[in-house]
Amino acid sequence: MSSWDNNPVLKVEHLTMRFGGLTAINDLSFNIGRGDITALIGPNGAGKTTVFNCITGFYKPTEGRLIMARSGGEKHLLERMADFKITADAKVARTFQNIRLFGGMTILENLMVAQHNPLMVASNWTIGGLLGLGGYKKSNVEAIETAKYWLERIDLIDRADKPAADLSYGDQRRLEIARAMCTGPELLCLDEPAAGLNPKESLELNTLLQYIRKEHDTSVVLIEHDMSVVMEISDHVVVLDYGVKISDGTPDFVKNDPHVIAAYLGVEDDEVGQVEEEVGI
Amino acid sequence: MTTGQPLLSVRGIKTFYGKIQALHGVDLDVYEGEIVTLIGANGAGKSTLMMTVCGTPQARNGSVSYCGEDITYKPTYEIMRTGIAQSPEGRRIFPRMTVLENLMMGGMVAGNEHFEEDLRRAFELFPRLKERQQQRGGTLSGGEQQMLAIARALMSRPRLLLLDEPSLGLAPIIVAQIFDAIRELNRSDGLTVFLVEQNAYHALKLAHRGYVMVNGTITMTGTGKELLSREEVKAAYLEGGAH
Amino acid sequence: MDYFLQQLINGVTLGSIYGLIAIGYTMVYGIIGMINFAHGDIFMVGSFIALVLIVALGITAATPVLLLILALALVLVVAMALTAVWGWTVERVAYRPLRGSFRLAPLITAIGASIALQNFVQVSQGAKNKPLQPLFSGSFQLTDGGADGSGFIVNLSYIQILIVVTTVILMGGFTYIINNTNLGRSQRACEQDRKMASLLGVNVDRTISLTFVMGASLASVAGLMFLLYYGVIDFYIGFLAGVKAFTAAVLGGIGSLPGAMLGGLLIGLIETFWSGYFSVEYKDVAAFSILAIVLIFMPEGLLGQPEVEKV
Amino acid sequence: MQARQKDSLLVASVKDSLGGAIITFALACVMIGLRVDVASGRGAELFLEHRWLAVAAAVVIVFAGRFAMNVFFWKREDPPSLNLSGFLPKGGLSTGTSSVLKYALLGLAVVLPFALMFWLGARGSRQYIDLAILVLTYVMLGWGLNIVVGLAGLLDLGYVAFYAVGAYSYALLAHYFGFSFWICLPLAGILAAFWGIILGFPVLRLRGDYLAIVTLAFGEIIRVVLLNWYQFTGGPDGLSGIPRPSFFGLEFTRGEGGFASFFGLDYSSIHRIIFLYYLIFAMALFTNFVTMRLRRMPIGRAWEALREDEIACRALGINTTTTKLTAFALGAMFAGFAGSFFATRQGFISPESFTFLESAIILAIVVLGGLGSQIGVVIAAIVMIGGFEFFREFEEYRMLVFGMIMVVIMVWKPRGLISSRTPSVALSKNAKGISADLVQEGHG
Repeated sequence: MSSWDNNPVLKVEHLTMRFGGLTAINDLSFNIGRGDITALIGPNGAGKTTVFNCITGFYKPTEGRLIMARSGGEKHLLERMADFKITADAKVARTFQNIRLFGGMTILENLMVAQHNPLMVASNWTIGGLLGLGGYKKSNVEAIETAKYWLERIDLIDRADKPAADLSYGDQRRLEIARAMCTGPELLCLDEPAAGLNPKESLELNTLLQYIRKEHDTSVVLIEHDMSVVMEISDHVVVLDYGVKISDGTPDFVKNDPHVIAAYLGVEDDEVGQVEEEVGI
Repeated sequence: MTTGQPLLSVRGIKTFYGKIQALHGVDLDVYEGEIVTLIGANGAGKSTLMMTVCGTPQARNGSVSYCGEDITYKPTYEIMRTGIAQSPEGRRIFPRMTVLENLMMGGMVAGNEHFEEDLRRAFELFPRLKERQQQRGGTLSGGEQQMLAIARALMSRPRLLLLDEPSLGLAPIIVAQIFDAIRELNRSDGLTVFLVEQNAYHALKLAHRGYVMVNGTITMTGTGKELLSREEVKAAYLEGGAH
Repeated sequence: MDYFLQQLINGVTLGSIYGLIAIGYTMVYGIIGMINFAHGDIFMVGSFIALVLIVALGITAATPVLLLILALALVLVVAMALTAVWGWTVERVAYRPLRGSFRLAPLITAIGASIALQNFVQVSQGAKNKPLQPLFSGSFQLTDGGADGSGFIVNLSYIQILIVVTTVILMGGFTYIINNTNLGRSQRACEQDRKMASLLGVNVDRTISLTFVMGASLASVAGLMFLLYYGVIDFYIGFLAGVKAFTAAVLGGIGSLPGAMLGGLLIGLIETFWSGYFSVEYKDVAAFSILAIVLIFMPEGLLGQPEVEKV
Repeated sequence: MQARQKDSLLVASVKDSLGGAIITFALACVMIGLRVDVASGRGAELFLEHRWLAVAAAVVIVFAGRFAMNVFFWKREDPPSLNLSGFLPKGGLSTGTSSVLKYALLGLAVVLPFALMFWLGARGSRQYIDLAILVLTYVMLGWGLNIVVGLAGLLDLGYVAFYAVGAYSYALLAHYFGFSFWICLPLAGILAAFWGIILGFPVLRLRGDYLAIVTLAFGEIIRVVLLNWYQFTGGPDGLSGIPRPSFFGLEFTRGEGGFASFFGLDYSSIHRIIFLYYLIFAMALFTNFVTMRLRRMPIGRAWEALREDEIACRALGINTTTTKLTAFALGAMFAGFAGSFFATRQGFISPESFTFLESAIILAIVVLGGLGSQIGVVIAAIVMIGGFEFFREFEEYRMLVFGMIMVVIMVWKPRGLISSRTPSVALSKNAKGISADLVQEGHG
C-alpha cells in the first residue's frame, strides 16, 4: 500500500464520463495523497482535463464517486456539488489550460475577487459594507495583505495595478495559481501549468509549487504533458490513455513501465522493445 | 533535393495573439517533393506557424513566400486557392455535413472537372470514407475524421499539403495507417508535405528533413535520421520511460 | 370544427409569411452569430418597394388575371433585387466594419440601422397607413354553413393560395440552393467553422454578404405577401413582424432552415388560434411568452443543435 | 492583386465611386424616387409622386463624397487620416482629464438652473431646465443600466420595463391608496427590484443575445399588459392626475401653505421645475454614489469578474446566479426610482412612454458612452438626448439622424466614447486606467 492510499485528500472511485456515445473516461480510480504533488499525465486526448472538470464540478460524471476529505475531517462528495460550492466549501481550487484571468482587471483585483466569499461575509452581504460598518474595512485590508503576500511570492508586487492581460505568459500562469491559492484551497488542481513556459519560467513554477506544498498545507494535482517537469517535482504519477488508467505509482516506477513508454511513443506495446533499440534508449 | 528555389519559404516571421508573441522570428524552407516535419512540445508555436503560412493570423514581421511569390499579407482564401491545402489541428471537420459534402467543400477550389476522379482517389486512399460517405462528419470516430481531414485537403489538388498533428488522439494502428498514406502520396504523386507533429518518433522516421521548435523559435534542424539520434531531441520528446 | 378549419387556413397563411422572414434571421444568426435587428425593417422596406411598384405599374383589381399575375411576378423579382441591395448595404455599412469587434457594437448598430430604416421610410414615404385595394378578391367556399345557414362559412381565398404556393416554391428552391450548390455548402461551412471554410478557399466576407442578400430578398417576398394579404402597411410593421419571425426562428431552432419554416408555421398557427379562441389583445403576449419560454427551457429549439459549454 | 495595384489612384477612385453611385441609385430609385401617398379627399386611393431630382442628388452626393474620400484618404498610400488621429485622445480620456471633466460637469449641474434663470429669466429658462431634467433622467437610467450591462456584462434590452414598473407603481399606489411621492419612491424601487428578480431568475442562465431577446420579450409583455388591462391601468389612455411631489410636505401650489408662501417667495411655476431638477439630480447622484461604492466592494468586483470570465468566477467559488441577480435587481431598482420620478414629473403616464425604443436609447447611451464608464454615460446622454432635442425643428429627420449616428459612432468607436476602466482597488496612488481593449464585455 502506497503512501497516497493511507491518507488521501481526494479519492476518485470508478469515475466514468460519457459524452453522447463517446466515453472520455472509463472506470477510473485513483487516490491523491494529502500533501503530495500528484501528476496526471498521458498523451493528448487521454481525458486528463475531463477528470479535472469532473473534480471541479464543471462536468457531472456519468458514474463514480469523488470523495474529498478536508483536513478537519469533514467529507464532501464532489460529484453532488455545484461547481462554485466545490471551491467555496470543499476547498478545491483550479487553474485552466487556456489561462482564464480577468484580463481587464488589475493583478491585485484578480486576487481580491478570489477572496470574494470571506469578504462577502465580512461586508454582511454588501449591506454592512455599503453603510460603512467597521468589520468590512478591516477584512478588506486583510484581503489586500493576503494578495500582497501572494504577489510577493510570484514576484509581481511591483505590477499589482497593471491589467492582468498585459502580463507575459509565464506571469499569467503564476498569477492564476496565486489567484487559486487566495481561495484558501486544500487541493489545488493545475491544468498544464508548464505549457508554453520557457525553461526559466518552468523553474520558477517548480519553486512556487514546492513552496505551496511546503508552507500551505495544500495538496497539488497537476496535469502535464511534458514528462520532464513531472518527473522532477511529483511524488506520485497517474498515467491515463484513452480514458483509462494505464499506470499509477512513483515517478521512477511509471517511467519504466512499458505501457507508458508505448503510449508516449505512440506505438503498440509489443513494438516498444524494437523502437527502443532503434533509437537507442 | 534541397537545391534551387524552395516551394515554401518562411523568413523571420513573428506572430502575435493579441499581446502574446507566439513566434519569435522563424526561418524555414520546404522544397518541392519533400516531407518536412516540425516537431516540438505542446504550445511551442508549431500550429501557429502553420496557420501563419495560411494567413490567419498574419505575421507581424517577416515574410512567407510560396513559389517565389510573397503571400504574407494575402487573405487566407486567396492563399488557399494557390495550391496550398491544410489539414488543421483538431481536424475541423464540418460536423453537420456528410463526408461527401466535406469532400465537396475541399474540392471547391479545384473546380468540378476532376471531382469524380479525385473522389475516387480519395476513397482508394481511405476506403473507410467510402463506406461512410453519407454519414455526418460529427459522427465519425477520431481516426475517420483525421482521414477525412486529409482527404478533404487533397481534394483541392494541392502542391503543398500542410498537416497539423494528424496523429493526435489516435490509436497507434490508425496513426500508422495515416503515415503510410502520407508516405504513399509523397512517393507516387510527388506531393510536398509539411507535417507538424508531437509524435516525434514516427514523424522523424517519415520525414526527409525536420525542424525542432521550442517556445516559438527553431532550435535544431537536420534530416529525420539525424534528429532522431540527437540526444537533445530524445531527451525532450522520447522521455516516455527510460533514460 | 368549421371555425377551426378557417383558423387553420389563416394560420398557415400567416405562418408562411413569418417563415419567409424567419429564414433571414436564422441564416444570419447561423453564419455570424448576431441577431440582425434590422431584418424586420428590411421586410418593411421590401413591402414598401412592392407597394410603390404596384402603384407605379398601375396594377389594380381590374387588371386582367393573366396580366395581373405577370405584373406581380415582375414586381416580385424587382422587389427582391432592390431589397437585396438594401440588405447588402446594411451589412456592408453597419456590420462588416465591426466584424471581430466587441459583441455589443454590432447589436447597437443593428438597432441604429433599424431606427434609421424605419424613419427613412417614414420620411420618404410618409407616416400615414398605406391601404391597397385588394387585387384578388375571390375565394373558394369550402363549407356552405349548413343547410339552415347557421354554420360557419369557411373561405379559402385566392390570395391565401397564392401566398402558400409561392412560399412553398421559394422554400423549395431555397432549400435546394442551401443543400446542393457550392454557395449553399459554403454558407453552411461558414456557419460551422468560419476559419476552416477560409482554409478551403471560401471567401467568407462574400459568403456572409450573400447570406444577407438572400435573407433580404426572401423578406421582400414576405413583404409583398403581407401587403397583398392585409392590404395595408406602414413604416412600423417591421418591428412586430420581425420579433415574431425571430421567435419563429428560435422556436424552430436557430440556424436550422427547416426549423425556421416549422417555427414560422407554428407561430402563425398559435397567433391565429390564440386570437380566434382567447383574446386578440393578448396575441402578442402569447408570441412573446413563447419566445421567452422556448429560450429559457429549450434554447436549442425544436430542430436546433444543443450547445456544449467548453471549459 | 497585382492588377488592382496597376490602377492609378484616380482610376481606382472613379471605379469605387461609380460602384457606390450605382448602389445608391438602386437604393434610392424606388424608395426616394417615387412616393406613394394617400390622396386626401379621394377616399383611400393611392397616388404617386415623382422625385427624381432627389435621387439624382443622392447619387451625385455619394459619388462625389466617395470620390473625395478615395482620393484623399482610403486609396492613398499615406492617408492623412493618420495625422488626424493624433488630435484625438487615445483610448478615451486620460484619468486626469476625465476627473477634471467630472468636477466641471458636477459644478455646472449644481448651478445650472440658477444660471439659466439669471440669463433667461423664469419664463425663458423653463424649457432648458426641462431639457436638463430629461437629460438627467436618462443619465440616471443609464447609470442604472450600466450596473447590469457595463459592470456585470448582462445584456438587457427590456430595461424600460422596470422604468414602467416604477412609474405605474407610483401612479397606482397614489391612485388607490393615496400614498405620497416620498413613500412611493422607495416602494417603487423595491417593486421594480422584485420584478427584476422574478424576471431575472429564469433568464439569467441564458447567454449573450438570447438574454437580450428574452429581456426584450419581457419588456414588451409588460407593455402589452399595461396597454390592455383597462380596468387597472387605464390601457392606452394611461393614468392621469398623478400627484406632484412635495418639498418636505410643502406643495408647490399657489396660496397659503404652499412652498412659495412658506418661504415668503412670490409664487412661480418655475419653483416646482427647479425642485424637480434638483430631485432628479440628487437621485442620479445617489445612483452614482451607490454604484461607485459597490464597485469597490466584493459584490461589485464579482460583477466585473463575471463580465470578464464567468467560468473563472465559478472556479473561484462565486455563486454566479445570485451575483447576476443582484446586479439585475439593483439595476431594476434604480429604473424603478427613475420611473416614479417620471410619473410625478409628468403627472400622466401611458404605455406609449415605455416602448422598446426607450430601452434601445438607454442601452445606446450606455454603450456609446463606453461600457462601465459613469462619465461616459453623462456625455452620451447629453449628446444623444440634448442634441436630439436641439434638432426639434427637423422633427421629421430627427430619428433618422439618431439611428444613423448610433451606427456611425459605433463603427468609429466600438468601445464607446470613454473607454478606459479605473481599477477598483490599487496599491499605488497613481494607478492608471485600463485600456478598454483588454476589458471583456461579458457573455450573458
